[in-house]
Amino acid sequence: MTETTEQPAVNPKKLLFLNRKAPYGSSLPREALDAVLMASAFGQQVTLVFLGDGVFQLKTQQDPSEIEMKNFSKTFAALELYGVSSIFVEQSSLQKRGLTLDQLLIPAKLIQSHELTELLEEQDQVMSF
Amino acid sequence: MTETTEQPAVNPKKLLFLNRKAPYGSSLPREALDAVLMASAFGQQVTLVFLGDGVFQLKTQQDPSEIEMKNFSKTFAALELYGVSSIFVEQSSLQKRGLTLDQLLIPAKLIQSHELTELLEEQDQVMSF
Amino acid sequence: MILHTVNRSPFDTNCLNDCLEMAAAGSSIILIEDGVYAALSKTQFTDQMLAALPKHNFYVLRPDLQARGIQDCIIDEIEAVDYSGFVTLCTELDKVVSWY
Amino acid sequence: MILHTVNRSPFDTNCLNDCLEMAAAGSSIILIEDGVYAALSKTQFTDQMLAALPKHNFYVLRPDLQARGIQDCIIDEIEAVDYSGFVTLCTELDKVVSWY
Amino acid sequence: MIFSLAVYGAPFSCQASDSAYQFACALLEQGHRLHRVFFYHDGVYNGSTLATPPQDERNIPTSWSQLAEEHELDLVICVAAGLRRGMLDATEADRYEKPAHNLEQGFTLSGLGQLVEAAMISDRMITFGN
Amino acid sequence: MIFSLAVYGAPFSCQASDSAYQFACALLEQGHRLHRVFFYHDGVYNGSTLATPPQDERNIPTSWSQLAEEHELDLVICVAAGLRRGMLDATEADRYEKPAHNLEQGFTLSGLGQLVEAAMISDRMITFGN
Repeated sequence: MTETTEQPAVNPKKLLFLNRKAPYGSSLPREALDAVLMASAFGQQVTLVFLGDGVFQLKTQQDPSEIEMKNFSKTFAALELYGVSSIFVEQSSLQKRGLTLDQLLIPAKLIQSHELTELLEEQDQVMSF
Repeated sequence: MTETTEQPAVNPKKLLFLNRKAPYGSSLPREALDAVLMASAFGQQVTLVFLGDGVFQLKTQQDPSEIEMKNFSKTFAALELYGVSSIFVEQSSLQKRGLTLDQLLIPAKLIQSHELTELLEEQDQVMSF
Repeated sequence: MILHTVNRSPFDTNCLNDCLEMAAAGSSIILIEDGVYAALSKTQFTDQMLAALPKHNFYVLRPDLQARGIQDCIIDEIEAVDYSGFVTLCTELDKVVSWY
Repeated sequence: MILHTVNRSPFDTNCLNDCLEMAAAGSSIILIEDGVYAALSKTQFTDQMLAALPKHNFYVLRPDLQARGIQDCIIDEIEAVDYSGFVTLCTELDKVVSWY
Repeated sequence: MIFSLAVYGAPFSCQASDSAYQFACALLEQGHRLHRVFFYHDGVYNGSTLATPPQDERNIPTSWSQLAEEHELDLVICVAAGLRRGMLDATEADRYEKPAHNLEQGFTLSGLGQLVEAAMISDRMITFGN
Repeated sequence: MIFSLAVYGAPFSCQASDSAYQFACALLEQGHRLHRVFFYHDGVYNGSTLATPPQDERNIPTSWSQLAEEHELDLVICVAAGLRRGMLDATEADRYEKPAHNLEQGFTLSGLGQLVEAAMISDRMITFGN
């Protein structure tokens, strides 16, 4: 095993991470977040989007201690340290689930679906989780 | 490993197998069928129900050779040999998917949702797949 | 009567809808894992839940609500239970049907 | 433009709906695995597909149709391709977004 | 009352294993009997002795194993589903000339008949799927 | 053109691994380059050398391994996701004092950086999820 955080000598790419799964029911959200932090450590232009049930990942007050899981939502705080500031939540996803921005644990920008359509087109790669 | 097909000395139970997943995308349908045959070999009163995308398991003309999978749909023919004759397909599931009984590879009885409700209540155990 | 368990988000799959369609009047339904999102009180799905409330006994698993940070956002009439309550429900009802 | 892949049944999840909502006009969508059921010509979902046909280029993976026995039941306007065609589509379009 | 559980989800990936484990603890605490836990489909991975989660996180196979020892539980992995997915005991590794085996203590490989028998014997059979 | 693939589904359980494998074969056939296949989430099980499917069925780990040998492919299993789920090479088994290792030939354990690097280096990154 070799974990290299050495940055390959290529220009930074625009990488968008598309998060669509609810937390705890699947470990994919947690694994997505690890990938996002790694991409940022590699100096890439990272964009993070929460769509559909993915918006539940950002709900405040998560506490999985009784089901003996780790509270991975605390790791979202690391995004700022890693300089990831391009964080979007799709508006209708949030609305359908009765959530508002002040119930989210990090500052995220609302994005309309047609804006997300454009954002996807601008990327070099889109990583779906 | 010991595979016992010896029948435990208890009265036969009414076991209903509820199949809701499409074939090939998941291996669960195939594993459900193995369980059904085993239950029948154990002399239980087996009922087999296909609901939702589960009805796709019975579609004729399946041929997964190009994706290098086994055509497990051929195993449905074994149901008759095993004496499993209580096989139901939920009507609205079939209808929503544009399928008719003559497109199914074994003779199955149509069942209305309210009849299925009753059928579930009559069982000793319901095994969901 | 049957205790139905539902573990998928109603926003993502038809799992709960299938269950509601097949569950007899008077049967019990417990929402677990991602199924607990169906208990939220202000969502697109809430009206469907409110319509189903008179027909079934609804329960929701508290540890799964807490994990997801939504224990304060659920429909009042849905009773939150812990694992011990879940087990008790299983014993009080005749059998359990899982929807996943 | 983007090539979107969808691998879930439209009867079971909102995967394809999410894709259709986000895919730009003129983008391409390939149905694979259980996603191929969306190509069926006589289903509850068919009208939605017909409505989306003018907006996107739809493809469906032939080996996955054949596995499921539905190669003769699909909407005419949806082009069936094999894996080689899938690869070619990936090269012709700028990037690939997976919906699962 | 006699319970049996069927677990179809992979540990560490979906919540089915966790839910089944918590449920098992709760029913034992109430004094009920747990006749068997049957692991099928991706649930077979619950029995991997090689699972190495970070030290501050739950180890699901070990948790099952400890619970089994305390309460003399029958933790059965479907042999056909397990073999396919690379879950082997020493006997199967030998039979198929595989270089290693990876079954956690307390788990056994056995046939699908054990699922059916559990459904026949138990008052309640609960499925934890994914 | 340079491709990389990300595989997140367990073999023998969902179709993601099969689709990725067929896609890999087709792109190589067309003369494209496959920079890396990265296995993450339940995809890590693709690398199990203990998988023992019936003889008349496909063996997914072996198929990957053979394809890797023919085309000198880089098959990378995320080390964190793999350790958690019990996918170990000899080094990791040693480090964590585990009784066995189970990595199929041709696979290597490495960090998540390899996923990011693949996304940076490749013209097309295709995700096969479940």
